[in-house]
Amino acid sequence: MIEIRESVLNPFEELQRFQRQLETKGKYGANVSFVGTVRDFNDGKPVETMTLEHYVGMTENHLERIVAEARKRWDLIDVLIIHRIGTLKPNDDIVLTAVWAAHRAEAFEACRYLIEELKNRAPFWKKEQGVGATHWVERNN
Amino acid sequence: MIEIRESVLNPFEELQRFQRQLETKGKYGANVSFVGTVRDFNDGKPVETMTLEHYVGMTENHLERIVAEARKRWDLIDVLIIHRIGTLKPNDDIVLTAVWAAHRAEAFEACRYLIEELKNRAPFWKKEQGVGATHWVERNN
Amino acid sequence: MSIRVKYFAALREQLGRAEDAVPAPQARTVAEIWAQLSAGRPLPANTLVAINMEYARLDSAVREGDEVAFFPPVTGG
Amino acid sequence: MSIRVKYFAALREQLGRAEDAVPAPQARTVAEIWAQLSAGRPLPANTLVAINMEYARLDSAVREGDEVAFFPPVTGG
Repeated sequence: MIEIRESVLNPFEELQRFQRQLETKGKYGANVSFVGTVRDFNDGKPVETMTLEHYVGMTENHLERIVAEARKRWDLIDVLIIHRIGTLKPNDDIVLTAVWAAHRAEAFEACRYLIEELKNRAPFWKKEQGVGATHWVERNN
Repeated sequence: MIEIRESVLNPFEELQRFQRQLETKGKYGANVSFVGTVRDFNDGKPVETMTLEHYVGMTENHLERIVAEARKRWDLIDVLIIHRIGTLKPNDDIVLTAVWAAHRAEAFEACRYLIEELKNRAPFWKKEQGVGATHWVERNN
Repeated sequence: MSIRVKYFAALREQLGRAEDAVPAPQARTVAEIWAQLSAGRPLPANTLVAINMEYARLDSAVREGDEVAFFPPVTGG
Repeated sequence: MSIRVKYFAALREQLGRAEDAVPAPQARTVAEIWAQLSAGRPLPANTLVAINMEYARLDSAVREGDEVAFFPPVTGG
């Protein structure tokens, strides 16, 4: 499942809710999850708020494609991606990527693939507001 | 934090509880978690229950050492390992390893290291009970 | 029918607008569309372009009804 | 003071006991302790050994007061 949302993301509640409704109980032996969180300091600058913009439509298309590529490359049971947009503060969670699989190797590799490809290709942009200064983040590292 | 327990493990509730009490809010940008779950089929045999035995004392020592090694190798903010013992059923969660770090590369690598080393070195043993047949799992794969 | 043009993030702020519309026959490539709409402003280095929500190149052909987008390197996740 | 010996998992079940105690002077290496306690039963292939909760080898020396453990390959996680 892929979701882009403006409301607060509680990744562990989402994981629990999503896993409870899986109809594949007993089939998966491994879940790997990544959560990305706003830090209070980035590139040597203090961060007070962060604003996330995205290209509606293109983002969804690319996330769906990334999930399809991961499913083709690894034997996965289920995948969950949630990404926030709008205004966030330090310690707010930005993104969750999670993979359920029979075994841990594919779960680790696919979860890493999802977040790396999301960062490389999904059209989101971060703007950081510090003490009196605002700048667009220029590149992902 | 390292815990070995006989009671039910709800990994996502544990992650939420643990993260809430972290005093490093705003410092971590990445959390990677691995959850291992009992499958209903293993090595071609149906599994009805699984029993986990461990060597009290040696297990704790080795888990602490694995965490210390990971902290030496990567710049980590916090680590959580919970492992169940006793009797489990398919879909029960066996183990949780989780890492909080500033950046995702170290979180992914350290989380994978924790579970691989746990599987290689921590003295736990699994016995699987199927339909009328019981066997000790002979090796981790 | 015309070509719809979108700008995102820093590029949207620099231009002071999020969208343009160009009559179709006046442009043939993404680069020509930029030239037509930017009043001589050079395209910032590293700008990415998309046609109909697919990554494209500056020399990619644009057709009537297409949606063209210009944006800085993506920084999600 | 004696040496305490522990068995785990399949090995514990095969021997029908979880622990033994050996008077210290009678044995010097892990292999000798096994020979003394196993009534001629060969040590199963792949058996792991520990002295005082540290992995050790069959020829590792054992001292008074040590805890020696024999167990199959570990399968946690």
